Amino acid sequence: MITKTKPNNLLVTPGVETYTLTYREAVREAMREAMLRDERVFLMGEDVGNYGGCFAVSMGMLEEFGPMRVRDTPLSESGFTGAGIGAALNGMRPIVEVMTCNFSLLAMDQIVNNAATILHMSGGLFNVPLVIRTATGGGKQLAAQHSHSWEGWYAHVPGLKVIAPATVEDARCMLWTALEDPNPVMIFENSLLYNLKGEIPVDPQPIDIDKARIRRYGDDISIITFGRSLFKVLDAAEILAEEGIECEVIDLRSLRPLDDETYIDSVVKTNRALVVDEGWKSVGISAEISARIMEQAFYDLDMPVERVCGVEVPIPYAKHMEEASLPQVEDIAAAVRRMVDHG
Amino acid sequence: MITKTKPNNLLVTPGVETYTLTYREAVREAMREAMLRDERVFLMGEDVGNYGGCFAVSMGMLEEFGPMRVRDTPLSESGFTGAGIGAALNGMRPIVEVMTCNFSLLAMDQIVNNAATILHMSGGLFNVPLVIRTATGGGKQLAAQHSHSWEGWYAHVPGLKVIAPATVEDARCMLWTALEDPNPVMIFENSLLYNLKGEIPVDPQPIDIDKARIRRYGDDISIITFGRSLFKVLDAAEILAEEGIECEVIDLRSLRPLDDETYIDSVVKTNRALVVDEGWKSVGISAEISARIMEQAFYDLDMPVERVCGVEVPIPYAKHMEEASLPQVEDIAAAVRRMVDHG
Amino acid sequence: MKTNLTLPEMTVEIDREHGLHLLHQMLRIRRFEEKSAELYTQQKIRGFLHLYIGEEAVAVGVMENLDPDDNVLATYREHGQALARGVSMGAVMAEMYGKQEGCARGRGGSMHLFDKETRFFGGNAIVGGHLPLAVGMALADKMRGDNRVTCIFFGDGAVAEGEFHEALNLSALWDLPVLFVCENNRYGMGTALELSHSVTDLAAKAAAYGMAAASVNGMDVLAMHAAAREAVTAIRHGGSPWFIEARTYRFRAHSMFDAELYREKTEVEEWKGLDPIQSLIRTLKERDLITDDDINQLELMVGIEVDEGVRFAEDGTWEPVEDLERFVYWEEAVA
Amino acid sequence: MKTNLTLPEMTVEIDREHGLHLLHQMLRIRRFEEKSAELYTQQKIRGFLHLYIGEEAVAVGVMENLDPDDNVLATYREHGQALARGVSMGAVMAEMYGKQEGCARGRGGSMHLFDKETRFFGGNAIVGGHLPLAVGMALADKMRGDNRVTCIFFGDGAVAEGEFHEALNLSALWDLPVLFVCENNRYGMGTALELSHSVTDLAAKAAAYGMAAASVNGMDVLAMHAAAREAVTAIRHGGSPWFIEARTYRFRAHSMFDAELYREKTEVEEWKGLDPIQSLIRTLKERDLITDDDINQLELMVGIEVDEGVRFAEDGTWEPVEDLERFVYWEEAVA
Ligand SMILES: Cc1ncc(C[n+]2csc(CCOP(=O)(O)OP(=O)(O)O)c2C)c(N)n1
Ligand SMILES: Cc1ncc(C[n+]2csc(CCOP(=O)(O)OP(=O)(O)O)c2C)c(N)n1
Ligand SMILES: [Mg+2]
Ligand SMILES: [Mg+2]
Repeated sequence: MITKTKPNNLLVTPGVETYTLTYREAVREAMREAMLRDERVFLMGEDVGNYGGCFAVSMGMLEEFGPMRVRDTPLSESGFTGAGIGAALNGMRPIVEVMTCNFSLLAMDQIVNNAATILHMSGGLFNVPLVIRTATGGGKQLAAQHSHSWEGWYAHVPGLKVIAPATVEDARCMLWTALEDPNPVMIFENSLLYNLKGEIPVDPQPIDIDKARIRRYGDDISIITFGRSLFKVLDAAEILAEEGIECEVIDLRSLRPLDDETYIDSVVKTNRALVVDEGWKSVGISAEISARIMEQAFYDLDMPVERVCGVEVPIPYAKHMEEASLPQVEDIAAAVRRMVDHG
Repeated sequence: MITKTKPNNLLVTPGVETYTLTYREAVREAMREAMLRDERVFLMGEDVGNYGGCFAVSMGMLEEFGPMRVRDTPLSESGFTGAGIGAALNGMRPIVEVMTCNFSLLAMDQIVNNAATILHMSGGLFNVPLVIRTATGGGKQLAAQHSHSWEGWYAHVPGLKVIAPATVEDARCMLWTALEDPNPVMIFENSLLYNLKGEIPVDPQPIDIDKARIRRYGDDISIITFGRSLFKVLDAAEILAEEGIECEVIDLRSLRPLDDETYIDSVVKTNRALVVDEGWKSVGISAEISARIMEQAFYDLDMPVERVCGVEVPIPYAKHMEEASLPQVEDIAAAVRRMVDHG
Repeated sequence: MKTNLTLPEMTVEIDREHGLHLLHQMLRIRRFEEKSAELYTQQKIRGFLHLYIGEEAVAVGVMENLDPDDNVLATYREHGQALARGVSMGAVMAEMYGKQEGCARGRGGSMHLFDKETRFFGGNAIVGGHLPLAVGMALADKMRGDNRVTCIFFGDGAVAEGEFHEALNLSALWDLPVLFVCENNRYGMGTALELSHSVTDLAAKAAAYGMAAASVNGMDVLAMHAAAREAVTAIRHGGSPWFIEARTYRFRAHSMFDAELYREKTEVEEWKGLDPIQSLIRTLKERDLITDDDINQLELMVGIEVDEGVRFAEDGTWEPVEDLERFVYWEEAVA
Repeated sequence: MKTNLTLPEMTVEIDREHGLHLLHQMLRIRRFEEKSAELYTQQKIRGFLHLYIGEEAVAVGVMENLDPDDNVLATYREHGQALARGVSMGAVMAEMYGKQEGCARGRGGSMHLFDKETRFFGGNAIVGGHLPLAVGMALADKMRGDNRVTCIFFGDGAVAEGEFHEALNLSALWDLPVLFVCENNRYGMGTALELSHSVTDLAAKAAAYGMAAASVNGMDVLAMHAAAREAVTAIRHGGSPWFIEARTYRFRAHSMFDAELYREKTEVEEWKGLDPIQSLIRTLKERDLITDDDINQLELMVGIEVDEGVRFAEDGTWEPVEDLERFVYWEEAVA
């Protein structure tokens, strides 16, 4: 049995000296560091340069690194994502920014049929050390062509790695690991997190991109989530703790590969599991987690695994409707209460 | 308890007069009938006309219906799929053929961000009565850019209907229903089924596209599958029957919506479930089936639901490696034996 | 096949009535959008709001030439098109409020205006993603023998997308009645034309498809009107597509979140000197077709229409949350 | 900017040695593919097999001008490119057998030949899907200051894909050292050029991107060689991309499953009269550069090479099934 630490365990390495910055700044710092460290690294995407990035993530980087390495692209998602793959094949370490993951559907063929496939198709000859960064998630009233979460979907595809940093430290420290990875890595940044403030070590070190993290310890139920939903889950856990229900909160961090060990161990301990994902439920990452718990911890379950996910509609514009379409703190808390009451 | 009928229950309406034709002919007949019946119907895609269709499905149709209604397109998957959506919005009933579903990734934005979304985004004003037909599946040594199965993936997307006819009768009779459906319907035809011979009624009637079918009755285990895997499962069931294991075989037919009732009822009866899908396992349709059984029939399960799926690799060219990457009859039988032995 | 219009500015024939009408249409868009910007800061309107201010001559000049039965598609910067097309101001405003009286029931918002009566097919927010739709809509009309024109608006940025290439080729190959209107406002978000296209003469691209094309002064509603008239007439009679590049400029930021770091204030000021509304007023006055009184009269009318639109939106109701899962699939019986 | 070469046929300077070399290369491809077709009917080779027979002059003429360090990308119809580039015949044949001694370990097959030593980056079977890769490869070289050319082969059909548009624009916009070689064999599978493109002069499309372009007789290896030399020289010195449209023809079916309903036998016969191998032989003989003996000698060498290739493939071994899940992710330590 793991001993409890402070409730919200957002830092990977507790005890080190830290300072505060935003998620946005963390991503920028991570990119700056990478560009300073390795001249093979460059950033390419729509409006990353002169505009400063659609979400102001790369603000100032054009001035610092020049137009060769901070490269505004035309609106050509398939073209510049494919160009990123080509540059990676030819020895560079590109960071391709796809403004939001909704637009990545235009580059789907490049990502799936090239980036994920070439290493295998070439019998192991040519790898694609590409990082794709893209904003994901709803909640800004941007309606059905700008609000969806595709990270769970991409996790279906062998050859890709898919990560979803939720904390500022992860945003700061997973990028370097992703860039060092010899495989294509997609990083999904929930756009509502960019303003989030958090602590990171004064001397940030690269951290793994394939391990889940327990963000809060508890014995009554395991809640498995990632990305922005992590914070909703932590808020729900806080409320529930006051009611005497202790949730163990697992932040998946990586959706492909999945770190089975961490969440399975937790479920074996708590005997109950809830998966929370703002993406659509059917054939989503929540289904996979549920199926794996079925396969690996069936006999430890006191009751069926449940899922709180995005409602299966294209996300509507109106605020109240959009909110209703996404998992909210109260939905999560209600599900947990129901489950814990249950037995 | 359902009484047993003949083991392989491939016909929807048993007892009617039938004749034999191939799956390929069935699809062609279905398209011909639709074009004769409704002048809004037309066929559009790469090589559907002068070439006769990549898989010879539309052979002869150009001669019969002329180049206006049997329309060879340039290599422009996004363009002509989007054109199909536009034509559907404007009152036609297009059948867009995407040669293989691997190429549909080039049209992903059109399918997801337009076809699946416009009805909702327009607040219910404009629907998209489009049928997309596409070949799916591995097994022909076509390697990693021509062999994958994407039907389960598309089943993630609200707004789409996704069907996978396995039998000749379904191939013949589901198309008309799909064309009458006011929503975008994707039909996945496993290319290894085109030569399959089967019976269909002499007077074929449109049949539903949202119900699963029990293709074989049995009490020991429910095997849930669809498409070409159905026949592997039926073969396995035959072998197992000789060993005294009676499998109930469910052909999903529709992957979105899923007909929960049919397979859940079966699992409630047999208390064991195996899902077989030649697509990749993680975040696939097999995960969703497993998760739904978890949610709806947990207390009826004698043991965890298992999955026999495509191995998570881009499909290799070499015959022995490709075979190893796809679920085979013996893999299915072995899984069932293990599960039934278990308790 | 290529016709290059480049009409001499403001020399097109115009009478008082038509002049007033064009001015009215442009003012409706301008004042509506100014009000929208205000309401955005009050958080009545949320999400993305892309203003058309400065570009009004394009939508107004083109739309004049379309029949009620023609098809129109536009981008996320489409208040101008929607209003010029005849979608009611109240319905558009209510949509941006997210009210169920909105033209897309509050599901679409500013970027997704739709209207059945005026055959306004969105409000599309995937840049270039609506281009293939236009091909198909025109194909449907051609197959049925309906003599409609499909008119599609898109930006200079969209020209770089693969969908542009595929859609232009398909429509030229199949001789489809499409009017492609490229609103070249010199920037795609913060990316200048020169950073997006190796050839910045966008009308020249139509030659690769053998399509008739013209570059037009998009700050001049009379020029836009005349060019579109020629194009629409040709399309309606010949059936082949046309491409119009409207050279224009957006006076405001790309959306409400834009520090405008990518362009000089002086450039913006220069273009503001070409304001299509002021230009038209100048021309009409020079030709003694209108007076200041006329303008005041128009402003008054427009003011009332905007106010009424806002009131309609304010009075609108919220769609019940229970309806959330509607409109994912069609509810009615088979057509 | 556009240069139209259209060289007078077969007038290019040539000496005996070079002539023999070009002939040898084309014969290697021809005989290798004839053997492959035979092995396909024997089911030694499976999957799709797309033959290049008739088009050999294109790959051979172009490849002559590339340095060993340049990058090459090709389609699924790429035996010719692989062999001309120097990938060993045995490795290619073993690949098509599915043996682990194949140049892609048997994982790729005929459509996915890869080779590290010769910088042969596939063997790509999504039509047009490799075009963006070429852009990125050239970008990498440009950023590092490596003076490499990236040479990419693709068909006339690929020109309709959006990726063509995006890749041509990007490479011209960014001034990248890419040689685009469009193998215009007049059909994309069964779809004739006229049914694919509203403008069938494909070299004319390069103008939309301001790219230097030439249409070349793709049945004439000397013309191909000369045109590619000019292009490669220009690219290597100026850094800007070039587009060559090679007008050619495939003598065989699209793949092994093709009833060829879409073209007339007489058309095929006419083009066979332009056989690039026979044409070169004629020219070399007319100029008294070679004799029948030379040809026999070459055929003998090629026959031996093909036989050895087949033997290598036959002697190859099957990758153990236990290795199935390898090469999904990179196994070695971080680069
Ligand atoms: C496919 C896609 N990529 C990126 C975006 C984000 N985006 C929205 S508008 C825009 C600029 C489009 O420029 P342009 O086509 O010139 O139209 P304008 O906004 O200038 O009217 C961008 C990059 C998007 N909506 N869709
Ligand atoms: C994106 C995509 N669509 C369709 C196909 C199927 N297909 C393979 S080759 C081919 C024709 C390509 O024609 P072209 O580019 O002219 O090359 P060629 O085969 O004539 O050398 C088609 C349609 C494919 N492989 N990829
Ligand atoms: Mg613009
Ligand atoms: Mg061709």
